[in-house]
Amino acid sequence: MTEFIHHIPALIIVIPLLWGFATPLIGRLSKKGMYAWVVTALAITEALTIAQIYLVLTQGTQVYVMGGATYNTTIPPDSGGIPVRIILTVDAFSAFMAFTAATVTLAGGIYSITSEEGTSGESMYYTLLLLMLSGMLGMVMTGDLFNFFVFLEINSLASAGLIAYRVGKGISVEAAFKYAIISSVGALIYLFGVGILYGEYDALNLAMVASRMQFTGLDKVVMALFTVALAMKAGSVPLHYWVPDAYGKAPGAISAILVTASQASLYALFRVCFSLFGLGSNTLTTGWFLISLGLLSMFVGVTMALIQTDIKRLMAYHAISQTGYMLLGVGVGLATLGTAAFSQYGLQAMEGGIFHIINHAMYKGLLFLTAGAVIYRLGTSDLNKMGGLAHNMKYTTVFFMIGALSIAGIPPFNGFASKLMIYESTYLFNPILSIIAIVVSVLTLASFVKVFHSAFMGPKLYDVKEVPKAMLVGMAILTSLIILFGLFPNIAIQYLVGPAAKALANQAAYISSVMGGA
Amino acid sequence: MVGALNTYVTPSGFWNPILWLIAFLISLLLAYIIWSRGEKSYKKETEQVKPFFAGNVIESKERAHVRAHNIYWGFVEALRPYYMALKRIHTGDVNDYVAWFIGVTSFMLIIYFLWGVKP
Amino acid sequence: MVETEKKVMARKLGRLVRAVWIFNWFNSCGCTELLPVVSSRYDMERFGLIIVDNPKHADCLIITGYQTIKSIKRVVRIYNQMPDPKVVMALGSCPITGGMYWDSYNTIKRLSDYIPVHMYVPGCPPRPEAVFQAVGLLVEHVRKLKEEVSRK
Amino acid sequence: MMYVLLALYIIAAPFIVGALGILYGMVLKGIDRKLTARMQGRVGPPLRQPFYDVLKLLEKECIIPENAVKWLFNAAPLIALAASITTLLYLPIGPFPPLFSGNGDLIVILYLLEVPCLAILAGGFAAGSPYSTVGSQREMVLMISCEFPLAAAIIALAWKYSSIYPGLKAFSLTTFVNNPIWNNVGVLGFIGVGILLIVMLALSTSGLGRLPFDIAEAGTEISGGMLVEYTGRNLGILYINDAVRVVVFATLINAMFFPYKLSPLIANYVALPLAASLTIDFLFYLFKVFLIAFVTVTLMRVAFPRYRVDDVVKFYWGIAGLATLAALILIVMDTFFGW
Amino acid sequence: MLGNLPYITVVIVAGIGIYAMMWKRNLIKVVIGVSLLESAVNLFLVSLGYRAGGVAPIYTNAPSTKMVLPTPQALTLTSIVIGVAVDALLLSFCVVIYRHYGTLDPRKVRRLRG
Repeated sequence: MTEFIHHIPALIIVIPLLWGFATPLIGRLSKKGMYAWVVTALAITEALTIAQIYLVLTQGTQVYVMGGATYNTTIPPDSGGIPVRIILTVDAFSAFMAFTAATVTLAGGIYSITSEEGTSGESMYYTLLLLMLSGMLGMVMTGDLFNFFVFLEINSLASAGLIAYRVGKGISVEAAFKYAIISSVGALIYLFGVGILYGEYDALNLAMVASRMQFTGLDKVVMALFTVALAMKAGSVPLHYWVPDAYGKAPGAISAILVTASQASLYALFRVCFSLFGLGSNTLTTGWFLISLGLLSMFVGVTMALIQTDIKRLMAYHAISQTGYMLLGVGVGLATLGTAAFSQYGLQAMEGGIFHIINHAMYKGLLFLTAGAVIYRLGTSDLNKMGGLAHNMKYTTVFFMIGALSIAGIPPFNGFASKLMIYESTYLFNPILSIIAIVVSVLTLASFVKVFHSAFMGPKLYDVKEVPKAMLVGMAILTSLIILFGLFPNIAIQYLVGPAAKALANQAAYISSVMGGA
Repeated sequence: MVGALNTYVTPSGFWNPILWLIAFLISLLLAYIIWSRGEKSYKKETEQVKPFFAGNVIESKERAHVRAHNIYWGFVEALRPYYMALKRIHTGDVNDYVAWFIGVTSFMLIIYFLWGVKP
Repeated sequence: MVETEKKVMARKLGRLVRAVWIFNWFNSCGCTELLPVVSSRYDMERFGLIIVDNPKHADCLIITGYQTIKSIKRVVRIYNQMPDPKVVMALGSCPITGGMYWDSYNTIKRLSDYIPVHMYVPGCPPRPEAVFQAVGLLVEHVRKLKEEVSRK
Repeated sequence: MMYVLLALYIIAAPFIVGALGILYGMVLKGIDRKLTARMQGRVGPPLRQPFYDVLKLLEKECIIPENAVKWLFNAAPLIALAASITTLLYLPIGPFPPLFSGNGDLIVILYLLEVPCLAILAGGFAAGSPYSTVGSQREMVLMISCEFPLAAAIIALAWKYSSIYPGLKAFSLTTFVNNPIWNNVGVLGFIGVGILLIVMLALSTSGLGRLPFDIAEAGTEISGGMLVEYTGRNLGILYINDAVRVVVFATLINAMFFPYKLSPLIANYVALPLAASLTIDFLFYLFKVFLIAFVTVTLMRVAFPRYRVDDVVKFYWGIAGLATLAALILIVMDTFFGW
Repeated sequence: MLGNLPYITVVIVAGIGIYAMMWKRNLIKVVIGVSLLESAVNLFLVSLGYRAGGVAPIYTNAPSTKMVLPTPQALTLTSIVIGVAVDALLLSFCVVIYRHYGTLDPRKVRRLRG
């Protein structure tokens, strides 16, 4: 049994990959069998990520060498101190991100069992879904720069295919086209940076390159290429134009999972800023880069969301503005890295930002699922054509209210816990930051009140039934996590978020976990 | 139970969700006590339940539902120039997407060249 | 009325009288004389009477002046929309007998054909004191009702 | 044993604070209507009038409109009143520290000020009538507009405290009460905090939805706005909630700007037993709350006509917003240059 | 000058690719721009591993002379495969867009905006 435990990082990536490609075969046998097949795959991945979090908390960073003599000989004896193979380094932060991705995909998978029932090409849908999950998990857990590029491309291609899955008179194909173009351009610019780093330091492993980094002129070019390409993939404002198109036109559960896909790129942006360049680079500049991205994303995202009339496009703009919160929180942590202020409020700001990642994944996933439920019943996603759904879609209304209240940061729910941490630590760095953050949280509340009014309130215009059971189960999973993190933020901080923030801030530990042998 | 009661401490504040929820439920109970002393009955199917529309009748349920297309007229009106600029920027044209990306990359190249690394 | 119903009505009206919220339907000459009722000289608020802007909050519907065929439809609808212990006060001679428009083709002559009117205040237009006397009669009626109930 | 005491304390606290909030709120409402009448040369209703109003409202029928979402329509007033009472738990009542002093700070209070408006707003939407929907939309615009100066004022004060007393928790109200802002601020800071005080007074008028900014229940334009469809006991609860919110806003401003006590002054003339000084402080607190309520509600109601919707946003995001940012800059300069 | 000739060609090809993506008014030309940028990056990766006078890094009965670095060639292989997949996907999107929109002009293919 102990042997199996060491292979968990690899299993987490491989299970969705293999299980995904086997789905069409099972689909040919029996529809029910395929559903069970997909849900077991997602459930196993979820269980493995939870086991991985437990392992990382107890035994520290997990390292797994692909094809090495034993699972953790990062530096083979004859290689003269260079980690040769692809190494998965899973520290607390990446285990945390893997858990977020697996949970939302599990909820999305269960949700899409009924929402995609009887539609064309259903088995391919699940293959792409599992492929997307393995891409995300690979991006989050790999310690190798080029390997990250490969998983990034897997994820982008799979999600582009999924966005265009319901052609919908060509509009979702246009959205998928724009998404695919801009994400492949970003990935190529990232690959260009990887090439420069390989040319300079003759190594591809992130820890190896970080230990050899001398911050030459070329490294500044690489910093620019990496940070901008990954900021674009994470959906921050000056480069956010693909987000409303892609999330707005993706089928039901896919936009919920796309949120975690862009959060995996956000993880990569933080990993690059903290572990690759760390204290050598002028953390004030990179910190202020993240903070200004955060402020722009927050304000522009929410003001654009106020005037939208399409329900999913409105929620997509909110995904951008909530990403702004994470960038703001972690940006303040980065800006104060290494100074005395870091221990006073920098680490808490990072904890707030990272806690916001999982909170956002939960309630944004829930909101996209409720929007999918409304579209599943009404067929239209235009807010002006909806009305009075609360009369007979009771559960969806309650789920939507919980999601809307937690995204607006109303006390008992989880949005408030992480926003409180962000407000009360970033204002020490600069008071303007948290003033804008509080104003943006009310504007978020305003736009969700708009959706709540036009979709659910008002007289009964349509006699629609409640959505089928599986969709409700998918939403219930996310709601229970929202309420759990809302009422017990201390437990989430102590076990999930605290170690993740410390692991991210501590570059030396990351390098020594790979370079320092076992 | 005690484990749940520890407050969630931030650098300059604190917050305890469980206590908040208990206090909220008890004040909800207080409000319900006052509320329950009131009159419950009302005439169900009469004219009484129709929405007040200054004495007129609303022809159909369709018209009774106020649409949301310009729900925040006041806010958008006050920030009129900002919103005009924002609408112009979001063109939806693939070329502009790539142009923005290249523009921001070159801008960041300059920024990093100037202050990228600690001297 | 059955014994308990009278006791309930006495309690409700007793409470209503000390805080009457008025929804006014001033739509003709009657209202010009009634402005001083609200203003500082006669000040109806000292008896707890305030003007409310929709029937669902109101207890007393004050109708002044003649009602045309079109407007009576709205008056009936507004009367029905008022929550229960409600009082209707018809001011001026037009709602009583049609007033000086007694022979016109489009005004309605007697208001009580359409909605139950509890108090008539004659006068064309009625003076503010007449309005206060009407409210006083209502208070008197409630006091008598209470005594009767408490004696039993 | 300690848990039983704690449980009792937690259960009793909302009732004590709720009773105080409701009773004193209604008395303040009565005084407010009396003073408004007197300022307009009228005699004005008796002081007990709000109690009569609520008793009458509890007697009337409680109509639930046909288009309404029944459960939300009835729940909204209850949640609004419950949230207002919970806010009082986190505010210092006169000499006593907040009953939940270690468990909630200024940001919690900031959001708890939003929850009643949000509940009534949801109730307004749930009623499904055109007037109530338009009223609720306007209330949301009001909430957006008055959030920016409110957040800026709170953050400016908290930033000031965090720079003077790094050890203390800058957002907790006990820090605000223990060391009043006025006597550890230089000249520039004094002007800045003065501006913040004026902005907070203007904000409490719009937070309570009183005349110059009552675009949400504009009587003449949309005949009762959000509260159109509410009748009987629902309206009674909303009436009480409105009364409690006056006390909440006045206590917040009192705690932030005037946390002074009367008993130390009297103590150096005549020896005061503890009970006497506490009652004197409590009465002084009640008087301060009345003063603030008078300025923010009665004066504004008598002096100003109603604003248009976009003027409200322009006022709060324009004038009041810039004023708070100027005050923030003044406070920052005051800390760094120490004038 | 001769030494970094490949790097100059990389910059030129990348420039042309970016130009095509930003100014060309036909979606297929934009896709060509993407593949141009992709081939520029591949050229850059390969030219990184060049050793003067080295032979192809094939270890089976290889001559004893110097070899060119093997890893960048492995990277380029994967990147080419990914490039093929990306281009196939983008071109199939163009086909569907043309069938539904009737045009390939980015200025017209933008129903999603604002």
